Amino acid sequence: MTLLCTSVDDAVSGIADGSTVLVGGFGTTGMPFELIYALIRQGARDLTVVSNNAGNGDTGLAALLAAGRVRKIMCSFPRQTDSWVFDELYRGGKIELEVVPQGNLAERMRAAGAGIGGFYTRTGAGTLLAEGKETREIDGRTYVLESPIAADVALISAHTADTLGNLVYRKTARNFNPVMATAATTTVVQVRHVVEPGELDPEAVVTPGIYVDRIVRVPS
Amino acid sequence: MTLLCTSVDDAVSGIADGSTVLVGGFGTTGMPFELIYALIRQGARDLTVVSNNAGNGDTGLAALLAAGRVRKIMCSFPRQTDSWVFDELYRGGKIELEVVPQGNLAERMRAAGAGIGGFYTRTGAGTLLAEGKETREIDGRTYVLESPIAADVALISAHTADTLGNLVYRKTARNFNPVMATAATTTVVQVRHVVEPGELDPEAVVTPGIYVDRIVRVPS
Amino acid sequence: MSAVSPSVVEHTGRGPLGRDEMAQVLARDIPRGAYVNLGIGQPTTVGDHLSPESGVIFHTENGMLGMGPAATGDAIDPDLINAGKFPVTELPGAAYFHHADSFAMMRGGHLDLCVLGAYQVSASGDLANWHTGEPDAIPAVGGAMDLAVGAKQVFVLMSLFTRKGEPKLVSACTYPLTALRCVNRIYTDVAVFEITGGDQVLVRETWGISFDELRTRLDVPLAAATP
Amino acid sequence: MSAVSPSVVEHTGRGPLGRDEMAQVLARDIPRGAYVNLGIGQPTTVGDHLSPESGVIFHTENGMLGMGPAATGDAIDPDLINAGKFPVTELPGAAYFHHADSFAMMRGGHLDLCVLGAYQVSASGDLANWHTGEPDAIPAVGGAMDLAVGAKQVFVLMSLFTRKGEPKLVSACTYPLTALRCVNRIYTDVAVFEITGGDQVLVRETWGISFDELRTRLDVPLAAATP
Repeated sequence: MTLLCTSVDDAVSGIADGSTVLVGGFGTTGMPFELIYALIRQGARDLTVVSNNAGNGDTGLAALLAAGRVRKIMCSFPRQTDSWVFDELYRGGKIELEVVPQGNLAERMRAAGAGIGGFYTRTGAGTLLAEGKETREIDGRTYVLESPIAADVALISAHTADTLGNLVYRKTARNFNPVMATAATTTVVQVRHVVEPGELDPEAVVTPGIYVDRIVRVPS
Repeated sequence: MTLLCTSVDDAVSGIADGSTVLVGGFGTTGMPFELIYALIRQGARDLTVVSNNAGNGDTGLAALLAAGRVRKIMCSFPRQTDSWVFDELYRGGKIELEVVPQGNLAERMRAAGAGIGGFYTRTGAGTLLAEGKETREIDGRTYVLESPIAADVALISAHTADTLGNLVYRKTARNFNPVMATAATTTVVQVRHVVEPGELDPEAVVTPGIYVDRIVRVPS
Repeated sequence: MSAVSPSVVEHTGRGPLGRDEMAQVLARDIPRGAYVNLGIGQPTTVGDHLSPESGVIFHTENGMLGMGPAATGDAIDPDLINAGKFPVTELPGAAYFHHADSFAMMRGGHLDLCVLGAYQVSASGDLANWHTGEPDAIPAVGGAMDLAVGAKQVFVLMSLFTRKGEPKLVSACTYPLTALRCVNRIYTDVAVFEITGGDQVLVRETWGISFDELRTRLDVPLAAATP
Repeated sequence: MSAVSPSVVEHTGRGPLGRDEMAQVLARDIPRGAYVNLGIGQPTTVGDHLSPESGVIFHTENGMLGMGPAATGDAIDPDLINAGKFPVTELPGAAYFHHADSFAMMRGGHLDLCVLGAYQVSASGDLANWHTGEPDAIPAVGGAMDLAVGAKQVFVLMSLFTRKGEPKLVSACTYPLTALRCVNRIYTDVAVFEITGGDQVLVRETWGISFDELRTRLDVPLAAATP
């Protein structure tokens, strides 16, 4: 059952210290800013965060890093022109980094959501990022065994939800949000609009409500 | 590049004897009947067919089986009240059957389309359908290694295509069609309507045109 | 700790439940708002005993959440069927998806509950429901193995005895298995069982048979459930 | 067999190509109607040299096919960006999808071509473009490894020599690898190369340098390509 929350603070309640938290978005597009600020207020620490980037500027995920709440980050592209918060923490040895090829990041979360125990991919074979990982020759090519990334919580953003939790997104703000919704025990979504069941086109729903635990509307 | 064909016979041209052919549909819903009849006229034989069922009544896939063109069928649910064509061929030793759990059928085709060399699933562990397959304990549970199902051709149906090959489906006629579109070297689609690029909602496209090689409109 | 003692509710004054009553008893135990998949055949009838007010949302593995009741008359749409290939309807808030997404949902542990028929269930929860094992049988598994391993809870709906009087709740299945240790509860015409993973199968309720008589007819260690 | 002999087109009368000219030379070789992913940085500029009439359809790994040119002014939409996180536009016939679907498309071999920058490429087509290997560098791979193994063809766009004059087409990469044996062609400021998987790298065209001089400056066996 999907719960419609009246505040972002309600929406992030109960997130425990030490949780693994998926944070949607690609750069700042599709990032659930208001949920991240609520998580900062909520106070959970020692978090492992999975997100494509390691924060931009001083906002959103960067603010969570700056608040000292993140022990480890798993991402594909930490280094950016505006990733100074992460850069300083990393160079100071204050945050652990696991660089994951972007496709593996997405597929490993999909695996967690889909009950796949592990999968073989060519991505990374023969590179530093496959060091120590099991490999297998399949049809003459080398594949690397990758494991699911399951999380305690996903914080994502969408464009519109119905009250059953069905979600649609807008343009490239979709990005990691739908796959993250499938991979977490508790999925929390900030949306710009909430409508009644029947108002979304059933053919166009991207995330069915079964994946959504809490919704909160934020001003757009 | 997607080719708009003027006849179903053009659409199935060049399918070679011995091909592996994915056939969309769940029962008769979403089944590409006209493409199957064109394939019968085209004459390719010794086919391996992958489809959820093994034909219903005397139409569609059942007609292809009755024409003696299919050497082997991979499906999840061959036995139905109206599967008499298959039943007789099978009992007469005239067709090979590989029963695949429905989720493995879908996931193995997805793997082929997604570049996954193999994956571990709990489905089938400890059963006849996993006999002889590699298994692995992951977090205390037994998983079975399953391999991709890649095909030469997919024959599928959709509701509407634009001329770039973007597809939308209708209700549960969607079923296996989108995943089959990703798993074949050549994907052939019969549609009820063809529209210009820009007429489909980009947020609601289910199969992007990159997966579609040939489109043909059939009367609805 | 609860002070409630284990006990079996025995409805001995009446005969075994009819097929419709069995479905009704099971439906009563489906939590409000649950996401549920009903297997083909008798399990499908459980839906007839759940009102819209239950908030239960039905999944059908051929690609839909928010499936409504069977379609009749003009509402029949050949593009809208359930897993048993019968015409159904769409409720407000429905969503369609393709087969790979549908089975990812099932296998990823997102469905709260599935209801399946069975040839046999073992005391440890092994399920046999896809293949008689007879040499001339044509095997057909459909989505049963995926549901059995994937749903958070698996409820079986079946008669407790075959027409020949052989029990279908057994110490070990003799039919080919669907999945190991997956069944949580068994709803039958004469009793409701809980499988706990321990040595004993728990009995919650009986109809037309006493708990003691049930014990004599099954080769499985039974105990009373805590209500 | 074709009767055309191997030969190198030498544009010795002029200097090396500028960055824009390099992109133009590469763009000329993209087949009509191809599905193409342009890597971030210089590869993105290749799009400026392809007209809508080319039928080329651009993929961006953050979830879109049918990406149009950069957005400016009122057309800028924060929800519509490319892989380099710059605002872009949508063309008629576009489609959006999520990251797992986008990378399934890339890794499953559906893109006809990707264009990537590089630190080094080896004679056998090994690519190094994600990590300098310096101890204080923060590694960031993005989608480079997925594109390199997944696209049907990989074109590299880079200057042939570093600022210090060291060749970037090498017998074996010294930088950390992105993927093994994945590059098909290299478009540089002074020459275009084809990697065939054989012992020799083929040269198609040179600018401001002769084929003979190129041979002396690279520690890689070169041969003339068949035009």
